[in-house]
Amino acid sequence: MNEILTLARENLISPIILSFVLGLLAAWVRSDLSFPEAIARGMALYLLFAIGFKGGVGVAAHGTDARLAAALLAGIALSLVLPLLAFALLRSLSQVSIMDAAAVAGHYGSISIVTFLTASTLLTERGVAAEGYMVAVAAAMEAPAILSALWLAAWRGEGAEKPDAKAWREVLFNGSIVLLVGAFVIGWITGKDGLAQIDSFIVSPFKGVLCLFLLDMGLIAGRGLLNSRGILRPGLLVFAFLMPLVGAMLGLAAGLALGLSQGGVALMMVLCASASYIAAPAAMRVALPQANPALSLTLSLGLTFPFNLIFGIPLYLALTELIMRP
Amino acid sequence: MNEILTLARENLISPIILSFVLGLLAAWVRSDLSFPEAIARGMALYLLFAIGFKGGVGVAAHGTDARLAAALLAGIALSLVLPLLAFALLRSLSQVSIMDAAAVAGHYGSISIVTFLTASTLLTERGVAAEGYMVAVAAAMEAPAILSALWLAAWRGEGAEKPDAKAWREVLFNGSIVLLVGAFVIGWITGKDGLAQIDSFIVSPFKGVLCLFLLDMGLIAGRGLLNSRGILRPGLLVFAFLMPLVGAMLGLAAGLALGLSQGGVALMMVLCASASYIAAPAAMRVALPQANPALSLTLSLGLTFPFNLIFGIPLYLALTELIMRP
Amino acid sequence: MNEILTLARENLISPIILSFVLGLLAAWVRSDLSFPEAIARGMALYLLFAIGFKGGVGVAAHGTDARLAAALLAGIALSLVLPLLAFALLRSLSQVSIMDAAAVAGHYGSISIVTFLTASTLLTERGVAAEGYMVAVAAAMEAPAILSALWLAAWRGEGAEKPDAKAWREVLFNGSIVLLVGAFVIGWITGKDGLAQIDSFIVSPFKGVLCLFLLDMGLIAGRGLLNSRGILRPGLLVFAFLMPLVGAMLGLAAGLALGLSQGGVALMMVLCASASYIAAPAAMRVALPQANPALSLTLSLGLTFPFNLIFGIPLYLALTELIMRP
Amino acid sequence: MEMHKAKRVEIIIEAIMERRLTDALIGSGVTGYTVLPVSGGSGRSGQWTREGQVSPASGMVSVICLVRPERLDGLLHAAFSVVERHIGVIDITDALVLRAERF
Amino acid sequence: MEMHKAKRVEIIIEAIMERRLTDALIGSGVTGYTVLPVSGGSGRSGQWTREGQVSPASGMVSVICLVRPERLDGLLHAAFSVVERHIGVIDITDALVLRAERF
Amino acid sequence: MEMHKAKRVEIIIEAIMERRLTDALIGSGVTGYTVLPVSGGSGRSGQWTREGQVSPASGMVSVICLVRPERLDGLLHAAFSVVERHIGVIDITDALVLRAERF
Ligand SMILES: Nc1ncnc2c1ncn2[C@@H]1O[C@H](COP(=O)(O)O)[C@@H](O)[C@H]1O
Ligand SMILES: Nc1ncnc2c1ncn2[C@@H]1O[C@H](COP(=O)(O)O)[C@@H](O)[C@H]1O
Ligand SMILES: Nc1ncnc2c1ncn2[C@@H]1O[C@H](COP(=O)(O)O)[C@@H](O)[C@H]1O
Ligand code: NA
Ligand code: NA
Ligand code: NA
Repeated sequence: MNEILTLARENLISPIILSFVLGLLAAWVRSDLSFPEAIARGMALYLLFAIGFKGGVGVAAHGTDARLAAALLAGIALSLVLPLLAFALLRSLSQVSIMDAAAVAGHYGSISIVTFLTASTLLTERGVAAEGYMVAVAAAMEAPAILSALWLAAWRGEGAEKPDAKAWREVLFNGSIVLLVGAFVIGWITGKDGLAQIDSFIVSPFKGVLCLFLLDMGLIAGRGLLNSRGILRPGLLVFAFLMPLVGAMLGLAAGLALGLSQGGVALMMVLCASASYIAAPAAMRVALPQANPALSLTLSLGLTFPFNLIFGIPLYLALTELIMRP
Repeated sequence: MNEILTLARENLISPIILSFVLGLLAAWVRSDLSFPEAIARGMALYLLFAIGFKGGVGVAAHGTDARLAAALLAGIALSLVLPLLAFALLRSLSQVSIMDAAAVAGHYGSISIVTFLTASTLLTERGVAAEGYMVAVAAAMEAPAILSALWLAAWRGEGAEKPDAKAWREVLFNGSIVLLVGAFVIGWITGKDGLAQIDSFIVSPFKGVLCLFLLDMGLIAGRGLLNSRGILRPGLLVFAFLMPLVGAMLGLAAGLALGLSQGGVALMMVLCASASYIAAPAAMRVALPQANPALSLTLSLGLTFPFNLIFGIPLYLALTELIMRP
Repeated sequence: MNEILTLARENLISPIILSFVLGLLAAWVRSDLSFPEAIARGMALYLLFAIGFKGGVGVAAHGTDARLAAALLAGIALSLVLPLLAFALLRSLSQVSIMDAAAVAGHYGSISIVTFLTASTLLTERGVAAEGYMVAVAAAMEAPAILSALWLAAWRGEGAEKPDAKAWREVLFNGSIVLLVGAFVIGWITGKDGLAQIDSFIVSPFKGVLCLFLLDMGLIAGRGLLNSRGILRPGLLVFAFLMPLVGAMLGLAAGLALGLSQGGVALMMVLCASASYIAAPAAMRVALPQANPALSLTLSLGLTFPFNLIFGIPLYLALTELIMRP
Repeated sequence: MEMHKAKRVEIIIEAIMERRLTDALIGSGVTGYTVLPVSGGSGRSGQWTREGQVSPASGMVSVICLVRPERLDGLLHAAFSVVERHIGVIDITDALVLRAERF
Repeated sequence: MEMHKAKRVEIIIEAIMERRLTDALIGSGVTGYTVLPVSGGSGRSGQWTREGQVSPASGMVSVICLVRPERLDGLLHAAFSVVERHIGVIDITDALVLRAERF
Repeated sequence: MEMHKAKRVEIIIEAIMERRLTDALIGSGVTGYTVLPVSGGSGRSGQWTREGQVSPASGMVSVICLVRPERLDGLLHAAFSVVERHIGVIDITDALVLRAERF
């Protein structure tokens, strides 16, 4: 417990987390501070490329093994299963419609790449290593949850738009998945030599860019929260803080079962605990247009994202520490 | 005098100043060279974050004292008083309307953060240290001048729009103030450790980004000047070059009275000498819509800004050298 | 031959080229991966500034000689002559209209600065030095080809819009020329000291930015190609791959005649082999609006650009190696 | 397809006044509006472009508002109260809309 | 100058549906359209702005389509099939165009 | 509210011709115009988008011009002289404007 508090405090005084908090505060005092959309998207492209590339270099350095495949499969399975849990939990905690619950479920089965890379950064800061291929696991977990969400909506009798070939391509070759996987493969192919060529672009400035990006995310999350105060019932609040914990426990179990390193387990927890607010929302809008997008976004970006960033990550890390470094 | 010329020459051949001159020249030959608005705003966000953060780290490193509070108060007082001087000077030198004079006065009481960070950079280049909290002083001087300008407009009988709560919030929680102060606080909290984490983002590339940013400012200033040639009467020209000198003298007095270091005094001069063209113009547009924005901008961005960059900064620096290093 | 293959293979596994290939693939699977226009333009501005500056520093370091002037003149002459060759070749290989052939010719006489800076980067990676002033030669070769294209259109009886003063200024003070030359001059003036101040901005992250930029170019080239499949006749394909070789041979001859270093000769080949898709297209649109822009762009960006990047550069480099390092 | 009469109001106003305008529109009972970015323009107060600009002080936005004809007057009063002392233009065209329930 | 009657159709639709809409428009025989970026707006589903956003999920675009009057119905059916289940508005105004050969 | 008849002219033209067009408009006595960015489109010369582009060669802008009816002809002649040889479309709608003194 003490450990957890120490970690949480250390986490809180990292420039990365403080930048996020600054964004929240700026939104709260209704400052007009804002990032141009192009800059926000540009930073996201940079971060995806960098984290993918570094993951690939990691795999090139330490070789790969059967665990990679197992971890990918586990990720896909978790991404498929988590929405069912989320759906059940949400329906039991609140009165939201089936359509809305299905859409929210899709968000929570998918992953938040920003939470993932914040966690990776904080791990590195603490000198905790993780498998490079966790990036590939992250990519693999983006899409399957969308399937489950559609299935949930269809199963419960509400006519979700049946995804056509175009919709499938959109989900599978989604920009962030392609960039993450592509950079991962490039990193894998070019290995340490490739990294040496571009590390002063993708390694050194990474944390700084992450600060600015999280500042922007803080602004977005804070403003979203302010605008959507009205829809927040207690049941929803409970869901937004409980679901990541449920996800994290599943991730912990999976990580331990897979025999991942401490860092790998922590990242698996983060992936399961986090909810998408980039790829999944778009897929949900296309397929479940009747669902209220403000609900999913408020829960995933407004509540679960800050929760994970500020409390979740140190908590998950402390748990792996307790369990795996006895 | 010799000293001043040497400094001015050295200043002129810095890549930073030459980039600004390149922007002016490109505008002058009517090149279509231009930066996307999103990139310009993105660079500004980066520069504000970096300078704020470094200022905070400076305070964390050297501790703080009563001087910080005194310097802040002095800054606020100067920002309140400078518009009165500017108003009187402008009205005596030219025929501009009261409304226009009040708006211009607001610009000159407020500060140009770009001039400030160019000066900081040139100081560092010369190995002249300055108090980290000068960044906070800069932030504190952004808004008070706006008050004075409104008071001037009201006092002289012209109905300036009375600022409502919304207007106040806009001015006080203005994006650039929030970012500057926020980054300052983060730098203060995280100190040297925080800096170590992100210095390859906010320290190493800083000067290069400043080059590109000043190139853009050169384009904007040059084009503004070309478009507004028509409104430039001799009295206005005199004002644009005299007012920064007047401000600098006040800043010198204040800096010496406060017992700041040589760098601190030079920065105080720069703050008083410079005129806003980011925050103040917006506030003036909202509150004094009848004032001609081209006039304020041509004076502050087209004339005073280049003047300070090319002649002012080396001059102020040389003066502090003469006075403080006998 | 073996040498060439080795070089080509090494080239192919550079992160830079792989990023470009990733872009092509992403376009091919119709991923929605895309860069905001502002970010693409921002990266281009950065790359132009950096390559220009470094070129100037190179000249400052090694001094200059009569060869600089000779190389500039040779570049201008080549840029004037290449369109005539391109025009003749294209008309003999395909049925395109005179107007279209003239426009394409303008593209191939002008240069692709991205190909140039990729080649420079790959040269540096291999430790092959080149004259810093090749950047100035690149800038000098941008515009003359446009003249030839207009002359071709007029000569063959089709009324090209006669360029007025405005059109001339647009071509000569074109943003990318002004930035390249301006940064070159700044680099020359400030020399090694200037570079030391900003090298962690313009040197270290350069290759990484180039990766992202080429990823974007891959997306654009790939999508352009997919959209324009319809217009690609065999004769056009032959032209797109033959013309760069013809240009490269002329460049080789010129480079050897000028007595350039191995790197310089290789860059001269690259300049002649590459076709513009930034500056020339705009000039051609203004002056030859009847020409089909999709044709020029598909050839230059969709075919010749990838050809040069993937096969051309290693080939040209290997040739200089064979000839100049016996 | 069933179509309904509506007015299309286009308000080109200084970007710094956007929030005040949209608040006034909502206050006047408007159910929706759309904001388009503006990249440049020219008028009595001169020519401008947003290229390379960092200050929010210059620049305009275009706010498009589709309303039932009977709501036009309220909307115009609300809009005019904000635009009045500021630069900007307002134009109204007759339009038809689908999905009348939205207006 | 000779002018020809036409309809100006403005479709404000979720950005993620842009491709589907334009495909449908082309399918309906439309010869051209123009897409304008939208920076923010408000409607029954709330207020939004693109500032600082990275997700393509939120945000709209405005698609402008000039057509000969006789083509209007086909266009509207095509557009409506896409917009139907999604948020968005469609308005039609009478316009004149130069260069009728283009429509 | 007093309203005045006006024409709303929308000129969608290649971005590289923007300057020439606005110079021609001003030359024809127009008192103001507004330029909207365009993010993509489609026409006889194919489909395009500005995403990821660096070259100014592709891409259009939309220039909106509100004029008194009696000025329309001059404006159209000026605009047409620029657009004539280039791709682009021009449409005109009847509009009402507030603040007639501005046009
Ligand atoms: N006649 C007009 N047509 C279209 N836009 C206009 C017109 N007049 C003014 N504007 C726009 O409104 C802004 C301010 O106009 P003004 O108050 O006349 O300077 C201009 O910069 C244009 O963006
Ligand atoms: N009356 C309206 N006039 C203009 N745009 C509207 C209107 N109603 C809705 N919109 C636009 O359509 C989007 C979705 O509307 P809604 O479906 O009502 O939430 C809004 O965010 C606006 O951009
Ligand atoms: N019917 C139309 N409606 C709206 N915009 C059009 C139309 N036709 C052409 N455009 C625009 O004008 C550009 C050039 O058209 P075109 O000359 O037909 O290739 C297109 O890319 C569109 O942006
Ligand atoms: Na998850
Ligand atoms: Na000042
Ligand atoms: Na060439």
